[in-house]
Amino acid sequence: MDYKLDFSVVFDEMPDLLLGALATLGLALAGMTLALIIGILGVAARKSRFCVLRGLVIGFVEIVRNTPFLVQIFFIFFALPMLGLRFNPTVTAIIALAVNGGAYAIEIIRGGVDNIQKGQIEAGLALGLHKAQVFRLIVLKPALRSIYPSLTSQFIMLTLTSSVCTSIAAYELTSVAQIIESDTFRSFEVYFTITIMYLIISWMMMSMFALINRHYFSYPVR
Amino acid sequence: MNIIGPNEILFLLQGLKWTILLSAIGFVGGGVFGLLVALARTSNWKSLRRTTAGYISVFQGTPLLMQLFVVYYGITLIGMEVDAWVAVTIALTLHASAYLGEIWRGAIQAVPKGQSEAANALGLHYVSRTKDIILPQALRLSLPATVGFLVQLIKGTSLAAIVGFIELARAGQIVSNQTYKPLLVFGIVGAVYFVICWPLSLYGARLENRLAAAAAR
Amino acid sequence: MEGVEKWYGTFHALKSINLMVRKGEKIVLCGPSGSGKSTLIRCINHLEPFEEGRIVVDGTALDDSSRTIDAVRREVGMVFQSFNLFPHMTVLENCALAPMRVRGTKKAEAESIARKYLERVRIQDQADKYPAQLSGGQQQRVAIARALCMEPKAMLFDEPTSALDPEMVKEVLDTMIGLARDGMTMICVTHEMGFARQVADRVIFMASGEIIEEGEPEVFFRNPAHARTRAFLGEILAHH
Amino acid sequence: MEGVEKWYGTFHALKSINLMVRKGEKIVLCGPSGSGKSTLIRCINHLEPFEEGRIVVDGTALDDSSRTIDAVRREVGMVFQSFNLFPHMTVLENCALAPMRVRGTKKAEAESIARKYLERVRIQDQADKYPAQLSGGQQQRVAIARALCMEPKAMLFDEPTSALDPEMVKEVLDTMIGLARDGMTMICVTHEMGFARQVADRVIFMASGEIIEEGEPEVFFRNPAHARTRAFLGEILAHH
Amino acid sequence: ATVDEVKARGKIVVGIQGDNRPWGFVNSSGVQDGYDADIAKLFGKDLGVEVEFAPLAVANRIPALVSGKVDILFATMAMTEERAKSIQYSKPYAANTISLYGPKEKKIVAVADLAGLEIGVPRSSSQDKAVTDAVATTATVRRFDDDAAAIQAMLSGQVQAVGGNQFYMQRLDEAKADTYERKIDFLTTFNGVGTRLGEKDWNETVNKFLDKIMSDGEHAKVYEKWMGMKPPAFPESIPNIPFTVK
Ligand SMILES: Nc1ncnc2c1ncn2[C@@H]1O[C@H](COP(=O)(O)OP(=O)(O)OP(=O)(O)O)[C@@H](O)[C@H]1O
Ligand SMILES: Nc1ncnc2c1ncn2[C@@H]1O[C@H](COP(=O)(O)OP(=O)(O)OP(=O)(O)O)[C@@H](O)[C@H]1O
Ligand SMILES: [Mg+2]
Ligand SMILES: [Mg+2]
Repeated sequence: MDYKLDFSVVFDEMPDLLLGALATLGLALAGMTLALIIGILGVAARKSRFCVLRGLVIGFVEIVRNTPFLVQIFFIFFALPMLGLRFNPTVTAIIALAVNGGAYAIEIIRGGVDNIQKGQIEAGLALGLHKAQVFRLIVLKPALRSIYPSLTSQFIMLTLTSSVCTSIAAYELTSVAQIIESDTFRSFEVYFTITIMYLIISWMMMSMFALINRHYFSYPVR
Repeated sequence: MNIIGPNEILFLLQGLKWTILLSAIGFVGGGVFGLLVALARTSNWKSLRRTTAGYISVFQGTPLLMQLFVVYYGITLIGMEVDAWVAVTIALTLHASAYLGEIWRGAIQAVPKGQSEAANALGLHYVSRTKDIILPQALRLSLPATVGFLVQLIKGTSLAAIVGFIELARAGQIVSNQTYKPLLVFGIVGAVYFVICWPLSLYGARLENRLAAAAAR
Repeated sequence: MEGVEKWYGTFHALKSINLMVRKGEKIVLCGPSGSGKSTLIRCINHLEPFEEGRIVVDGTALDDSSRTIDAVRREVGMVFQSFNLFPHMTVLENCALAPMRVRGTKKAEAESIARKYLERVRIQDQADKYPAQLSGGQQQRVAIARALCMEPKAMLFDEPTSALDPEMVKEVLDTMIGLARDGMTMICVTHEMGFARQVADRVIFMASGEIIEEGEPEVFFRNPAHARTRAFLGEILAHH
Repeated sequence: MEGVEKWYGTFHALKSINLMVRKGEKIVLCGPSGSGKSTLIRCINHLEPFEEGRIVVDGTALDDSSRTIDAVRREVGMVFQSFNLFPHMTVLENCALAPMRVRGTKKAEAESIARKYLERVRIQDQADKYPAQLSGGQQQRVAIARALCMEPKAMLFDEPTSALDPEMVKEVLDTMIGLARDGMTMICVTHEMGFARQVADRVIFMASGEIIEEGEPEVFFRNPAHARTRAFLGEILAHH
Repeated sequence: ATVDEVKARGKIVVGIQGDNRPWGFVNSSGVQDGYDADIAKLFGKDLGVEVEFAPLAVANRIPALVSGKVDILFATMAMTEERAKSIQYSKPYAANTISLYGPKEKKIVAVADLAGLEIGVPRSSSQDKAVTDAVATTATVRRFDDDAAAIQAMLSGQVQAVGGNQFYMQRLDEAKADTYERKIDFLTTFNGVGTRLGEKDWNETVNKFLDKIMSDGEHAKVYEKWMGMKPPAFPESIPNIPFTVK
């Protein structure tokens, strides 16, 4: 067994890898943004008066949280076209990430909303605000602040999960890496390198989240 | 060949057997190493704490898929000869130990300080203090999160498909390709995962409520 | 307020309450814990629905339609025991919020209204701080200013001073006295008997969901008609 | 205990403390909150390390080696304000644990020791319950029994009754008085002056990390030398 | 391990495809089966050792051999110059035609017609290389994990054509009869047995074995069983792909 580590072939492909990393970042950010929106709307629906709507949200959350992402993305990519819903790999990836992240976001944000003191809501109502306004203006921000750490770590996991999108031939870091691997057969070097790149991506995400935290949630609490 | 008959179901069930086996192995391995990680993470020895913090941050900061690949291809480079499933086991163990280690670290630190002080004052040593006093309480506190992670791990084993393992997700893909009924097959596969994971999730949520109720008392 | 009845499940929280409050009148509600004081004033702006009876506020009869509820809430301000300021907004934003969102006032105008009432409760220099940076007394004064910004016709207070340290009670009571002097209609749950003596037109004593006794403060305090009232007064005066 | 000094960061928590406790002596430590009483007794069994000075317990000088720390902890029992019973073990298991793990006593023997001391604190019939099923006073008596099971030469108490409801204080104090009668060496942080009068050989008053005054209880209470002691005594006696 | 070590051990670990019917696949009773499996079993019999199969994903075949996870590859390895730099091929023992398949109603007769289409291929396969070389940047090549996914992608309409081997037609017909057809033949490739570079003992043993089964008719029997056709004539040499260790 004379296998010598040789990273040069990997570094030759660095520009492609960086583009792939950028694509991963794009998928992740798009997925996260949609997931946050799904999360907020989902919680609003979960708290609404209509029990059908509440049931749908609960069903959605439980199904998504208890099945693997790989199966979800296969389902969207290979199975939904049978129902006439066809999306290209990139769109499929974003939808899958949004759906997956959204289900977790609903659960997490709901926890935050439940922790808001009833008095806050009553104070809003007593001022004459409507229920929807109370949710949007008074409940949401403190709720998000209180669950911010778990939400962001869930989003980092989502970013890492995006590597699975290679299975439907979406363009992102892992798929770029696999093409390089199949050209060079330098499997270990390639995967080791992009593992480091993923690590850097998650560190970048963490600093981004910290920045957002400082910007939006920096109001003092007791 | 175009219908989903007993053969196909049997094939899926064989995949399921692997899914369960891989999950069990990952959970046991991750549990043992995770415990060490948690203890190291809460030790008095600063460099040990730092090292394990780094370990956790690396394994929580990279995709499980990459961990599978790197271990799969990397392990032979250090001169060991292993089967695919050993590599998958190692990768899942490393992955699970980082997550469980972090969960249990939190739980260990959530045990009131008075408990370890009382143990100290009684003259109990590190081993007895940890084994008899801290861990039983910490494990109880961490049970909901631990069950939650078990669900993640079961779902995570589906990635072993990508390194060629014929577990449930992969079996589903193969059957889908033989029967040309992806909607149905992925539906079934999803349902099987759901049937395994959902009771666990519910159990975890119930434990959490019970802990919250106990804490509120 | 006529024949109002309210149940929590099987618990009868308010028992045929009849109460007329005239414009500009100041009412102090007192009574033992659990007697239904909070429930009563929370029914007035429909924070709690009620099962029987009628509540008419400034000509609007409260039913369960959101139109009448909105109309009443716009005209009736409320101040809570636990302040309930919004922690993620500055003092100014707390005060300007409702005028902007409920009345549709422009931001600049809403803020000038807010500043006006912050000045009224003498806290204008804290306008850009967050609630967590204020003392309890200051927070409660902001809560009062916030309610005033809607320029309500009446104000409800639910034990506004009971969560405060003793040093801060006075600054809040002074603010409320000022408000009373300016002719605001007020219903106030409080055990501050000094305040009741000074401003109340009527003191109402509740127990077990019923109005037991009411009267002018001087009469009420000197010569309570009921044994329960006497027992209660004896107790709270002993604490001071 | 000679010239002990202790810092928390830049905060000087104990300032050259000198203290000699004879065998069988009962000491009561008192002083205002934050004066360093807890810190002092926690230094004795090295729950807190200290920076300067020497502590010698029964001939063993405490250094940072785990050998001397273990030796001291085996001989000195401690009872905390918040009981700190192990919630996942029965009362009996709580008591039998340390003899088994530290002294290597067999289980059966450890349990018979445990039963003996549970009887001593008159709680033998609760042996199979869990701590959460006991009242505060019972829990504290279990905590005392647990410490006694190691058959220590001395006992440290850190405000053993201050987390208890008034009705339960007496049962714990009675247990401690019994212990004192049997000749146990005790250092006790407490503000129960009745207890101090009854059992203490010496009362020590601390403030700002220093020992300000010490003396026999009668002298100490009747005739404190320092102004701070007088102020402090005046305050705690007023509360009772 | 060397040939002698394997003989001494009494067991050979064969890298094979796990889901590439009819070459190498795990049948519904969970046993490794297929053309490669049968040839490998003959090889094992020839050596007098037991055969253990290690099913590999397409992309893992070479790494598994190079890193020593398997002793030898009977893994539908098309012989390419590129790969010949990483592994040692034997003489060819099977042939494979790489073609483009697409829906009948779509007019595709030349490579130029592919412009703007999405074409599915299994990642790192010969189809991948053939299609990528042919279309360059005029079409989008979508690389899936394996044949199954590529075929599924076309059935789902996610790609408009797939690059496949001679068996794709049968599988496409099973799925949707009369819908798809073979459009363009890219090339015929030959499969060789893969061993590690420079390991002369393995290479010679395999070549001798292949000569034997081709002359005594065993090879043709297996070939017909799985391929449904007689074995073609195999070339004596292929440029830049040595069949023997020099
Ligand atoms: N949401 C609720 N569900 C059930 N019972 C309630 C609820 N809110 C209040 N109650 C009950 O209604 C009764 C009246 O409550 P209310 O808060 O009006 O009393 P209160 O006079 O304001 O007392 P306090 O002085 O303690 O504030 C109490 O016995 C209380 O237990
Ligand atoms: N871990 C710590 N870190 C920093 N400062 C501490 C720590 N523990 C105690 N202190 C400080 O040391 C001082 C003495 O604390 P100590 O607990 O000994 O006081 P005490 O006399 O027992 O008071 P109390 O009657 O409130 O229990 C206090 O000012 C406290 O703030
Ligand atoms: Mg109330
Ligand atoms: Mg203390």
